[in-house]
Amino acid sequence: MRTPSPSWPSSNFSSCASCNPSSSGSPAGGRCALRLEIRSKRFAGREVIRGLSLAAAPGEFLALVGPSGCGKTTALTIAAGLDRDFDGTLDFGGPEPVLGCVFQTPRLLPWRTVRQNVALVLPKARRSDGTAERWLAAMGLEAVADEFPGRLSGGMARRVALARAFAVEPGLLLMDEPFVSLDEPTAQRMRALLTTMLERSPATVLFVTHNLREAIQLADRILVMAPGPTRVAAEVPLKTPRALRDDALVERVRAELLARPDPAFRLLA
Amino acid sequence: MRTPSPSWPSSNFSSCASCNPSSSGSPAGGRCALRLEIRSKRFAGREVIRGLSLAAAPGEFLALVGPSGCGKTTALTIAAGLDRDFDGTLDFGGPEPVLGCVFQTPRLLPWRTVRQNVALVLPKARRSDGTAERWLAAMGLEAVADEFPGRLSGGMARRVALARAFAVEPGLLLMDEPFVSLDEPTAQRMRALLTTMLERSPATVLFVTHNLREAIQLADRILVMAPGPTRVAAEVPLKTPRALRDDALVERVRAELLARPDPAFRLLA
Amino acid sequence: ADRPAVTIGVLKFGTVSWELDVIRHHRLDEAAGFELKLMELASGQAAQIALQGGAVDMIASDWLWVARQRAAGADLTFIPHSAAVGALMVPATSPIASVADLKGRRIGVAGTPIDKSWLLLKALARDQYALDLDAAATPVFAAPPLLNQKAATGELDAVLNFWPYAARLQAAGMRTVIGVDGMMRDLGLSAQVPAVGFVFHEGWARANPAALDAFVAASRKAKAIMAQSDAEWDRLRPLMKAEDEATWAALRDQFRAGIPQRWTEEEREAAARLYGLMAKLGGRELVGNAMALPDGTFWPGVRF
Amino acid sequence: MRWRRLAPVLSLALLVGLWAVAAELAASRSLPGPAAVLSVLIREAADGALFHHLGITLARMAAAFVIAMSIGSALGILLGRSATADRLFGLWLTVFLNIPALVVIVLAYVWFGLTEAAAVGAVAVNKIPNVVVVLREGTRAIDEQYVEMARTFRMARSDVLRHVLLPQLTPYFAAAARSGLALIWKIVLVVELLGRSDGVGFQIHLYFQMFDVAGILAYTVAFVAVVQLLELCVLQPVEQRLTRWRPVRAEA
Amino acid sequence: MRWRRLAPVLSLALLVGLWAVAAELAASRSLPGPAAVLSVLIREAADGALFHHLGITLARMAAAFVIAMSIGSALGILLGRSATADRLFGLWLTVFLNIPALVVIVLAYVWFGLTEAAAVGAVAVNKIPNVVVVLREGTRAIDEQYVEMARTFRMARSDVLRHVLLPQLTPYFAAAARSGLALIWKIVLVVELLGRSDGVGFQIHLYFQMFDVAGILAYTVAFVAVVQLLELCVLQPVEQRLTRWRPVRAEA
Ligand SMILES: Nc1ncnc2c1ncn2[C@@H]1O[C@H](COP(=O)(O)OP(=O)(O)OP(=O)(O)O)[C@@H](O)[C@H]1O
Ligand SMILES: Nc1ncnc2c1ncn2[C@@H]1O[C@H](COP(=O)(O)OP(=O)(O)OP(=O)(O)O)[C@@H](O)[C@H]1O
Ligand SMILES: [Mg+2]
Ligand SMILES: [Mg+2]
Repeated sequence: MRTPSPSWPSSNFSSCASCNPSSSGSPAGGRCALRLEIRSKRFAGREVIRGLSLAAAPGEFLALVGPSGCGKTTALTIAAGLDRDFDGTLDFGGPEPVLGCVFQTPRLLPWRTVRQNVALVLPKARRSDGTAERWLAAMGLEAVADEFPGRLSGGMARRVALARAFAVEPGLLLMDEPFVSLDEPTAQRMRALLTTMLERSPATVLFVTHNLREAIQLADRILVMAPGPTRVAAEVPLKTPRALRDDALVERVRAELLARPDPAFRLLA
Repeated sequence: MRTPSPSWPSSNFSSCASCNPSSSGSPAGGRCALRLEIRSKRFAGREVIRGLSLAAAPGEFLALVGPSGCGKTTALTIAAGLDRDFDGTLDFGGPEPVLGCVFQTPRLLPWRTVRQNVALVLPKARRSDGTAERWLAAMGLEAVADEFPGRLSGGMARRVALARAFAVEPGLLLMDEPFVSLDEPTAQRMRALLTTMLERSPATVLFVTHNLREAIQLADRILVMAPGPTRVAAEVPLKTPRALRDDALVERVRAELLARPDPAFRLLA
Repeated sequence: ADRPAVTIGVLKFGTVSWELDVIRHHRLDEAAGFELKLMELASGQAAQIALQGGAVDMIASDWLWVARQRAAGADLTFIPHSAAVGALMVPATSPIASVADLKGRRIGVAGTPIDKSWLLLKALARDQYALDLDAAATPVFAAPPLLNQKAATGELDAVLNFWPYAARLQAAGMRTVIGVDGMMRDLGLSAQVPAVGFVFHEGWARANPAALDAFVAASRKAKAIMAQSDAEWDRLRPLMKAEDEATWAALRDQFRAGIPQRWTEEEREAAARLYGLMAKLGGRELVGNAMALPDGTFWPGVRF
Repeated sequence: MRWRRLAPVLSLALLVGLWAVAAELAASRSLPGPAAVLSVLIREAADGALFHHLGITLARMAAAFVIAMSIGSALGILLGRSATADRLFGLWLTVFLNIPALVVIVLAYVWFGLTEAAAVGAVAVNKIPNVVVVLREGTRAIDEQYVEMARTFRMARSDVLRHVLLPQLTPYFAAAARSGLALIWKIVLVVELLGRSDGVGFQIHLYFQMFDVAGILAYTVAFVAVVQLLELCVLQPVEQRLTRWRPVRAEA
Repeated sequence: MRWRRLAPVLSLALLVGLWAVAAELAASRSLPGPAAVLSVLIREAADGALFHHLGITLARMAAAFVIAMSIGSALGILLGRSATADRLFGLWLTVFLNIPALVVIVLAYVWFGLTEAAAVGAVAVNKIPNVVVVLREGTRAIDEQYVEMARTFRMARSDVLRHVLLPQLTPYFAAAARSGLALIWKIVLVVELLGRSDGVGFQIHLYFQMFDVAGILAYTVAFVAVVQLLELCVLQPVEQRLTRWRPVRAEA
């Protein structure tokens, strides 16, 4: 069963090249940075994903939203190449990109300091050139660089995980609800950081969130997932340049989406 | 150094007895269900809390909001009686209440099934009387009752943690960002469940959240925490009955709070 | 300086090491034209392993062991060292006067149920008193030092131990009910059969006949000194580890009594008969598949 | 699936094959081949000696094992959880861990007589410090977040032990049990050698006196077979059941 | 703080006191008191025998320990991570775990002569399966979420081993090292008994033949002192450093 791919009502936001920092053309055309086809994924017999098809252009930012337990994390795990036990294909239209990943939980090594947690995922040459420290400082964590993760608050650990994913300068960035358990100002700072980083070194992003406002603020395209076995139930391209998306716009788009007649959108709020 | 306890500008919401399901009087008067005074709390010499004073009337719902890493979880841990290594006092104005707790991470025992995770915190007599199953069903988890937690999605694990805390019928309920990583409709259902539960068996609630809308929707009083070393920087009583707080009201109060001149509120968005 | 070397694996403080010390002290090896080298080891098993592993030329062991090894294909052979044997000891005040009184008693036995002395004692009890000691008494098998300790505390009614340990018990005031030599006599084995000897590979003996002869000569000279000189035993004191004067004297006397006087065809035949008896009593567990004494168990080159 | 069932057979065949080759090459009485050992095994089994001695040794081991595991793990958990107890008795542990088996066995026999109880006790005393060390290490590594959860919900002490602590100690129990069985076996051999009149250790000693390695190996093989049976029918199924919750991992 | 420094002293005093009382009550040559043992210790130390034998035994132990720990942990981690390897060699492990020490020692001596290498090798072979069992158990219990993280970031194999796997195995290494030291000590005693002319095992056995328990205990005490020193100066500081990251836990 494949997503019926309806032709979406053309958005009322104007399209702009700067939304796609790599600007190698429109998301639809060009070489695909990520093409993931999951015909079926099962856990112990139970089907979790059926007919999921994801394609992201280089530098495209895809936001996945969908009900709890539908299979978003599973899809991300497959995209990361961690789980090969599925029926389908994964390719990057070229050599494997450098991967950055923010897992649903921070997954910091408890026995390594915060600094080491960031440095260890870097290539050997870059481990002590200040990259880790720079990213930690950007996250407001310079004071705890030598602490062990067990001594951090939930939000601090999450920011270390963000620093780790950003520090590798990923070509493909997988983020599973990266900004939860952060207070709103901090979360906003993190989003701004992400945007800046993407502008400087463009990456294809797969971004899972339950926060529709966040998705609208950041994504080039929002994929609404169906309840399990999941697939893409609806797709929303967002064409306004990210820089022009202010609170009012976000609220307006959100209201517009929630009002759509398609049943997929009823699962959003 | 103690919180200066300024007299707050009287709120423009009307007071209503039904906000306090136990209704043993106004929150300010009567026997205190929770009185926590933390003159100072240090970790390895670093002061994390200074002059924090919390008092909740029986059945009162306190929401704590504040910047990441300020000390909210630490305060909750102390309130739970887990950490006695602080300078200050904790009392319940009577015998110790039954405690329910939703930790910042789900903390399910990975080697026990979902059902057992809920049942094991119950008194022996109630472990197999269907309580666990009822709460799991309420969370939409009846299908995974016999799974191990490692096989759940992040949101599902969180709901199990909620079921566990609700199942004990707590007199004091501690919740540390309980509704993160849930999609909005599920989170709303969980909030409704919490409200219903509190109506049926009233409990004093200490509720940490980064979601100001959620705090406005649920709390009797919002405590705005200062950045570390933390204390209560500002307090907002909410007098509209919970049932009457619709989206529009929540947005209105939120805007009103964010517009306040007090610097504490600038940390909210 | 070009004297051939003979390396012997011995128990430090063991009875054999006394004799070897006499050889070295009086330079009897030099006189006989060989060089005696010692490898000190902590147990009899260590010595056996050393011989099998080629680390030593010669060790001290009993000929039953040699016979069985030969039966299994090893080319080991034996020359006598000592005929001293163990004894059945009881406390001075014990009512046990003869083997017949062992009925219902706890008997400590050094080693295992196929220990030679125990088999002889059982045979004797059966032949002369119609007593099945396995059933009628309670044998307790344990390590020799442990048994001596138990005898002292009275936990055992009688102890059948190897001679150096029996000598200690005697010195401590215990009484001999019967010695193993007495058992053999009572069973009709007249000649004195040396139980312990020097054991070596036939191949080594053939390759080093001069060294072997020289060693035998030196050994006999040493024994002669030990038989006559009390002063020599005074010198040996530190090696003997005797707790007191009485033990020292008992060890000396028993060692002297055990010096083999003859090693002729007669003794060898007696040994063969004893082996036959053992094979009957101990069965395959003791002697392996050879029911008769294998040829060559006793090195033919040495007799006196 | 087929591979799974085939592997152990292949493994056994390979081991026996290597043994046969080594024996052939050594061509020495000190390493008899599988055939020679098997024939001794059959002979000993036929006259009942094998079952008699093996049975007795296994009974002693079972008793010592149960005693050592229960006392050892109780002490190990205690020392692991209480820094005070550890500071007070850490030294004792080092002492008891390093008293030579010989000393314990001799003292046991001297004090308690040449009895079954002394033998089993001596074996247990030799093993207990080992269990303590392993479980103390495990207890120190326990994840506190679950203990905190249990304390928050005021779970009973016995429930905390059963549902929070013990499940985390499973691998340590498994390690202590497996290496413990082997250690107890090795010590029971010495115990039987020094003061018992039956059992495999006694029997092996007899063979050793005769330098009959085939006899020693026959008893070794019989014992190993029993342990492997235990491994397949008890240890592995139990362990698998207790660690069912672990995520299935792709072969690395 | 004061209590912390006092506890070990108190602990030692208590142990020696109990020993003295027990010896007094037993009033037997089979349990000499601390004073008697100390006088033997001083005598042996004065004539240099103590240091000679202890030094040799410690050198043998050190060699065997290093060999056993490195080979054993490599195999243990391999068997723990690869189900195939485990299926193929699990049986071998049971076999080698349960071969009586005696057999290995005799074969080593008979094959390789009564050499230092044979002695050390025999001890190592006795200990390796033990290390394998403990580390296999530990490796099976490894938390996969960190391994997944490392794989996602394409960390090098050596880095995964060093930063992800080994830190989780620390308690297993500690358990294997502590119980391993004790086991190696016990086996080295047998090895020295069966084929060396020096070392503590040799010496202890001589004393046993004389039933001189004071002599045996003197050497035991000397060895235990060395181990306790090692414990205090090496094992504990290293372990503390490696587990610094664990949350400090309030006394339960
Ligand atoms: N290792 C596993 N074994 C068995 N089932 C699993 C496993 N991992 C996930 N599942 C199941 O797969 C489904 C999808 O899980 P997944 O974690 O992908 O959900 P999700 O969309 O990320 O949800 P959430 O928003 O709650 O994180 C769930 O029903 C879950 O129970
Ligand atoms: N065990 C510990 N050891 C040392 N420092 C700690 C420990 N636990 C917490 N801290 C420190 O205490 C401060 C407060 O932590 P806490 O977890 O209470 O923050 P929080 O308000 O809950 O933050 P968040 O919203 O991110 O969860 C942080 O700076 C943290 O680094
Ligand atoms: Mg998820
Ligand atoms: Mg927190």
